[in-house]
Amino acid sequence: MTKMTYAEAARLALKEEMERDSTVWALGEDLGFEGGMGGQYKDLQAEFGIDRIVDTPISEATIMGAAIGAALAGTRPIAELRFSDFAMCAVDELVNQAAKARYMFGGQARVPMIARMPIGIRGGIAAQHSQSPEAWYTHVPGLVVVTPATPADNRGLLKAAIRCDDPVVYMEHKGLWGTEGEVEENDSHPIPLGIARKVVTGNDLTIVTWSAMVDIVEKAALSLADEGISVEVIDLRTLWPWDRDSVFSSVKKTGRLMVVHEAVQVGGFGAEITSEVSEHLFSMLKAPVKRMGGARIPIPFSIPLEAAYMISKEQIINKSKSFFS
Amino acid sequence: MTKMTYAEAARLALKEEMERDSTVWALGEDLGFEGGMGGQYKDLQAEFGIDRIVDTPISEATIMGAAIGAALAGTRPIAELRFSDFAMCAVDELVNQAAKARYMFGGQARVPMIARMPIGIRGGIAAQHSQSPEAWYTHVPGLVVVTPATPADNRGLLKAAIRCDDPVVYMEHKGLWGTEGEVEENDSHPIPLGIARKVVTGNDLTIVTWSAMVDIVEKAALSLADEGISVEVIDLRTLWPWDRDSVFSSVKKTGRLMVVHEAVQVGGFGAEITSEVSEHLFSMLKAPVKRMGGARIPIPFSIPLEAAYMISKEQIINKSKSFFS
Amino acid sequence: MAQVQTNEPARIFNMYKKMLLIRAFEEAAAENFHAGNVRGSVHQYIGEEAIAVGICENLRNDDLLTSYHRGHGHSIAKGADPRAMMLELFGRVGGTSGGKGGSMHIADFSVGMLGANGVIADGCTISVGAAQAIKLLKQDKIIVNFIGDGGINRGPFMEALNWAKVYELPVLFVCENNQIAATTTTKTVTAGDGIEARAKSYGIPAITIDGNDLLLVDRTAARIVDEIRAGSGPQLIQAMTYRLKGHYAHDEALYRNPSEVESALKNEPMPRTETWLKDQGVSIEEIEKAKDEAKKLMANYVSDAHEAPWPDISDAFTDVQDVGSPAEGTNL
Amino acid sequence: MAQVQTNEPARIFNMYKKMLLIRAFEEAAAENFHAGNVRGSVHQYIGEEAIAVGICENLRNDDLLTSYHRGHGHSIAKGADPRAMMLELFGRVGGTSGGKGGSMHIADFSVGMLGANGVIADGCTISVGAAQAIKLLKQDKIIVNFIGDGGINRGPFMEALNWAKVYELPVLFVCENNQIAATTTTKTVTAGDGIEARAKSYGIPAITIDGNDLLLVDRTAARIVDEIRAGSGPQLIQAMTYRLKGHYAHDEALYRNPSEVESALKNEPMPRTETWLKDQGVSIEEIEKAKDEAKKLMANYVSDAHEAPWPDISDAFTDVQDVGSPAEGTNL
Ligand SMILES: Cc1ncc(C[n+]2csc(CCOP(=O)(O)OP(=O)(O)O)c2C)c(N)n1
Ligand SMILES: Cc1ncc(C[n+]2csc(CCOP(=O)(O)OP(=O)(O)O)c2C)c(N)n1
Ligand SMILES: [Mg+2]
Ligand SMILES: [Mg+2]
Repeated sequence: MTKMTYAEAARLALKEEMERDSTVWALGEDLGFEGGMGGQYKDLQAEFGIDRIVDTPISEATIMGAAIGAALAGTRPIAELRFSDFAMCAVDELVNQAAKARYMFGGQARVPMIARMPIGIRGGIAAQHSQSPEAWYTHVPGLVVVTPATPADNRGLLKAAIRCDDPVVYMEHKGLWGTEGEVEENDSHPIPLGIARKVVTGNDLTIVTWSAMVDIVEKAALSLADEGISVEVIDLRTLWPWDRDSVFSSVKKTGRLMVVHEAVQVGGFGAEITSEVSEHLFSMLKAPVKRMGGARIPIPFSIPLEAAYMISKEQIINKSKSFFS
Repeated sequence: MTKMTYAEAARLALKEEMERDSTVWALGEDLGFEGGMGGQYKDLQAEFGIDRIVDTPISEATIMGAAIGAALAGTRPIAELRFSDFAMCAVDELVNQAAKARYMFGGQARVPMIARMPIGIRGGIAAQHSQSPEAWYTHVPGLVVVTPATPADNRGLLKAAIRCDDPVVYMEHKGLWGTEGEVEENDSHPIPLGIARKVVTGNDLTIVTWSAMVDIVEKAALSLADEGISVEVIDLRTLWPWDRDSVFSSVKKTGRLMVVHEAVQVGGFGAEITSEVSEHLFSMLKAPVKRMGGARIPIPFSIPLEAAYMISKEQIINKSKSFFS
Repeated sequence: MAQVQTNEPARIFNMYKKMLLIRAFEEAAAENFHAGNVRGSVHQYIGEEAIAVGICENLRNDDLLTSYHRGHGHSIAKGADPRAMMLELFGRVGGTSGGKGGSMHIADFSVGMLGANGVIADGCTISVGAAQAIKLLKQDKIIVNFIGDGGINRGPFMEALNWAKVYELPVLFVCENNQIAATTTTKTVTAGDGIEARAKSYGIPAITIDGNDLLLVDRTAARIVDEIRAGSGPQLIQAMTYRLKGHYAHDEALYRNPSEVESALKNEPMPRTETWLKDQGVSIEEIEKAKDEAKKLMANYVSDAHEAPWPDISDAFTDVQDVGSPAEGTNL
Repeated sequence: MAQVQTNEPARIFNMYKKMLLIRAFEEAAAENFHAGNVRGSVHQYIGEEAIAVGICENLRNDDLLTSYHRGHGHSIAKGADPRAMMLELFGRVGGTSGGKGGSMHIADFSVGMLGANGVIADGCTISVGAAQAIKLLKQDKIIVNFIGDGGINRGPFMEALNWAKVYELPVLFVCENNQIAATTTTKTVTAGDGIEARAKSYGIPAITIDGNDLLLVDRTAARIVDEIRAGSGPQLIQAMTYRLKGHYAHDEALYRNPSEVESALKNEPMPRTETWLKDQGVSIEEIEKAKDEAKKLMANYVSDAHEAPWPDISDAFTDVQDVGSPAEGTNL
């Protein structure tokens, strides 16, 4: 085990996969010198050359479109979009081309690519740099959606995403780049897509969450344990496919479900989970399902306003307690 | 009352609003001669001139972006995108600019525009021309989302959308252009945004739906009535804001809820409604909430495959009956 | 006219036969659209055949090609099987994409035809990426991207021009300028001197030619494809042509002056190629026989298509993605 | 240098004072960024001040302007109140947008400044639409769109060029070519002869000038703004300049050769303008006094910003939209 940051773990995964498979490459703005927003490409250009870590013009539609073409033509590109907000400049390419090529060409084509687009709030970068649109991509047939929460997961899931033969929307969280965690350096296995991680085991309430909220929910669960409420915390890790079995078996045990995500609550992916659980585990529910997501407002700039959008440990604790009062 | 088609009703609404307010105008491809995909702009260019019904280059990003600029500068543009699929070429402009300008400029700006983007399947136009991504826009703070189901609604809601001071994603259904209905020609009032329409009154089951599914659900409800199941059908009309009061009071009465939509079920807006009802009306539910939406596949071309995606009256009847068995 | 090589008439005659095949395909497609056998949209390539055939004559099977909504001609010219294409238009088993794509998504990866496209200009960005893969894999293939004159105003195309030149990619852009985009005369919505000037502003060599002159297209492509394969970087050909039919099969094109169409008919590539062949000694009988054969072949394909089975409903749920259950939420 | 009018030195001196204000603002912004008082990103306009000031000198209050991420200079030059801007950067009540937008979304609609923008080139399409509104409303305003040299490779900008010319709109595009985009030397990712050639390929008159020469920018803008207001249609100015600081305040720009920065310092607009003013008889004392004043003013604004109240949490839920409850799902 080694300690490394979320960004370093991603960098390690990419490096390993690039060494393993010469068709793996990445393209995006400022990957060379800058090494990516979080350093997740740091020094890789020096190692693999400018044809495999490609600095591009500011042309998001083409970053995405070129990745699709390159995938169709036999390589495994990683399209780096820097912010999921900017990836919206290339939504057409992602949704109308990458997601559909395999299907609409009747299986002739495969699109083994990654659309890498960090999500989330990172302190004052405001409305156009802080969004978490993961729910959109769960709604698009053909796309896999991954939202790693820890350094170890960012290594293992990125490796799985690179090896996946279908397009993967890979959403790191900007606020996590610098967080540290244990990573098993010698185990270079990918983490299978679609398998959740049980963060905390508990009996009274299941909280399903992902990305940067995992850590906050975990802390809330530990506090709640002190107060005698035993919370099971599930980090979904991938939103499509989502680990229905793990969630369902946890809710069967606890009888209570809350989903917590940073994204706007209305139309968020939390609704899919609470909706499915409500439909299929109705008779086992001891209390109504609950969601905690962001208000339906653009992310504001000013500190207190941004804080008003975010979900705190205390709010999670309070809402969790409300299940039992 | 006059009979007119869904497209004619929309055309009438636009004509009336353009006569009433000289700052209302429309821009898009082929609006002049073609008069829009469904004839919804027919002959309006002859009447209002090429500066108010503007034929544009094939530049979706600029159709949307220009509408935003024109709205900021004191006019009320309607950006016609032809297909919600193509509107994805302009998602950045819609989401990062139109939806956020008012907020991120602290109320200095208003963006009174319409992003008009028909949805849905219309027989063999396949993966890139048949999508129904309305759920996406409900998830975006700042946007209003409208999905008219009838000619009368397409008149009244379009008028409301044109008069709305915030950006409206206006999603007609391509399959409805030619459907006829009664329209009160002399009543030129807009239909307020956010108010659902009760299509059928019933006591046993509430079905919430919108757009082209309304008609099919209505027919299913009539058949079910013959079999002694009394279904209340609610056409949501606008998805944001959605008429929570109407839905909640109906479910309080019936104790049962199903949401039906053509869009892909996973991550669809149905989840928001069933999720909210499950959370807030838990103790009043006589049965678990259910959803019916599309499979998570791109829309296939071939007749039997496309049919396999679509929701039929019979399927609605069967699933409705399953509430009572 | 360039110096005629010994085998030239035979070669051109073969190309002409491909043009006949395309025309027969398009006529059959439209006919079956009107008869209700083919659904969706059918964009006919009638009048533009010399471009696809002249370009693709100079490509290898492993060279790549991307197209736009008007993609039947490019597919046939690149070597796709028109029978499988007809089955695709009918939505049947045996279609190039098993009936899942239809006309607007026609593709045959076995001959490097990476797909028509329902979204204008999206093939352009895909092409530059495919070209990057070609370079990365150290292949000596090239890719041809066809685009309409209306499509040149979409941003992604312009980004792709810049991109192709920045990385000196082996891409040949072919702009088929039929002077119209749906119902809009493109010069009314296209500023400046058009695509040739635009390409040059990115440092991309560009040339405008008569796209209805098969021999000229062939000759131009021969030179440019060679140059690109030899590492010239991207180039662009603007091929002037005319869309003889409506935008799609259900468009009667009433917005056009009939006299314009009439004069275009005089300039269309089929008779022009015929005249050349006759001048080279190909007999009228041979030509008529070729025409008949194309039509008969197509009639056979159409009847095959009628008889081919419909896909099984379960096919709707395959080829989506390896992980996750696409049937979640299905109404089956 | 053009013939100097009687009041010319006074006018230029006023412009110079605006440049000083911008520089002082940017220095204060960066300082307070490093001190933790300003969050997010701060893109300094240092070294490029002559462009914004020279262009905006020739605009009316009701003319419009759109900017990009490096938007402080454009805002101040257009007449926005730097005090309110500083409050905005601090996220306080009284900020231009009440603290909701911050640096990247700085805007002052009261002076026609329609916003900086966090998404590159999105201001371009917004500008052409605003120009269409101007025409529809039969106003005699114009709009200026500023864009960076990196931004010219985004499709929407190129679409906007075409669009502006098709409708002959009153837009002045100003490309501020500081030769770099974040850490990337733009000539390495920009094919061809750059923006001037591209604009011309759309039939848009374009000119390249030294953007650090205040008088030249002013003179060029005076002519072109007049022409556009008189109906010339869109035009483009490429103003060559140099970004003296990092991409944003937290970038030390270690990817640059120090000697390049050193030589750029010799060419930067402040001393050049000073030299001219001195040549015209403006005293060193007057110049030093102006510098001091700008700094003092800014120090006052900063202390005002420190003292200004934070917005109330309830402000997070206003200005969203008229219908629907934004607080649905709130955690308040
Ligand atoms: C992004 C996008 N916008 C609009 C359309 C609708 N559309 C289909 S074909 C067409 C005209 C295309 O003209 P051109 O590129 O000249 O090709 P042609 O049809 O003349 O061959 C339009 C506007 C589309 N398919 N994709
Ligand atoms: C669409 C989009 N892509 C990427 C970015 C990230 N980004 C911000 S500034 C910048 C460089 C811009 O360079 P240039 O246009 O030359 O302006 P400058 O910073 O030099 O003033 C980049 C890539 C962005 N803001 N928007
Ligand atoms: Mg055309
Ligand atoms: Mg720059």
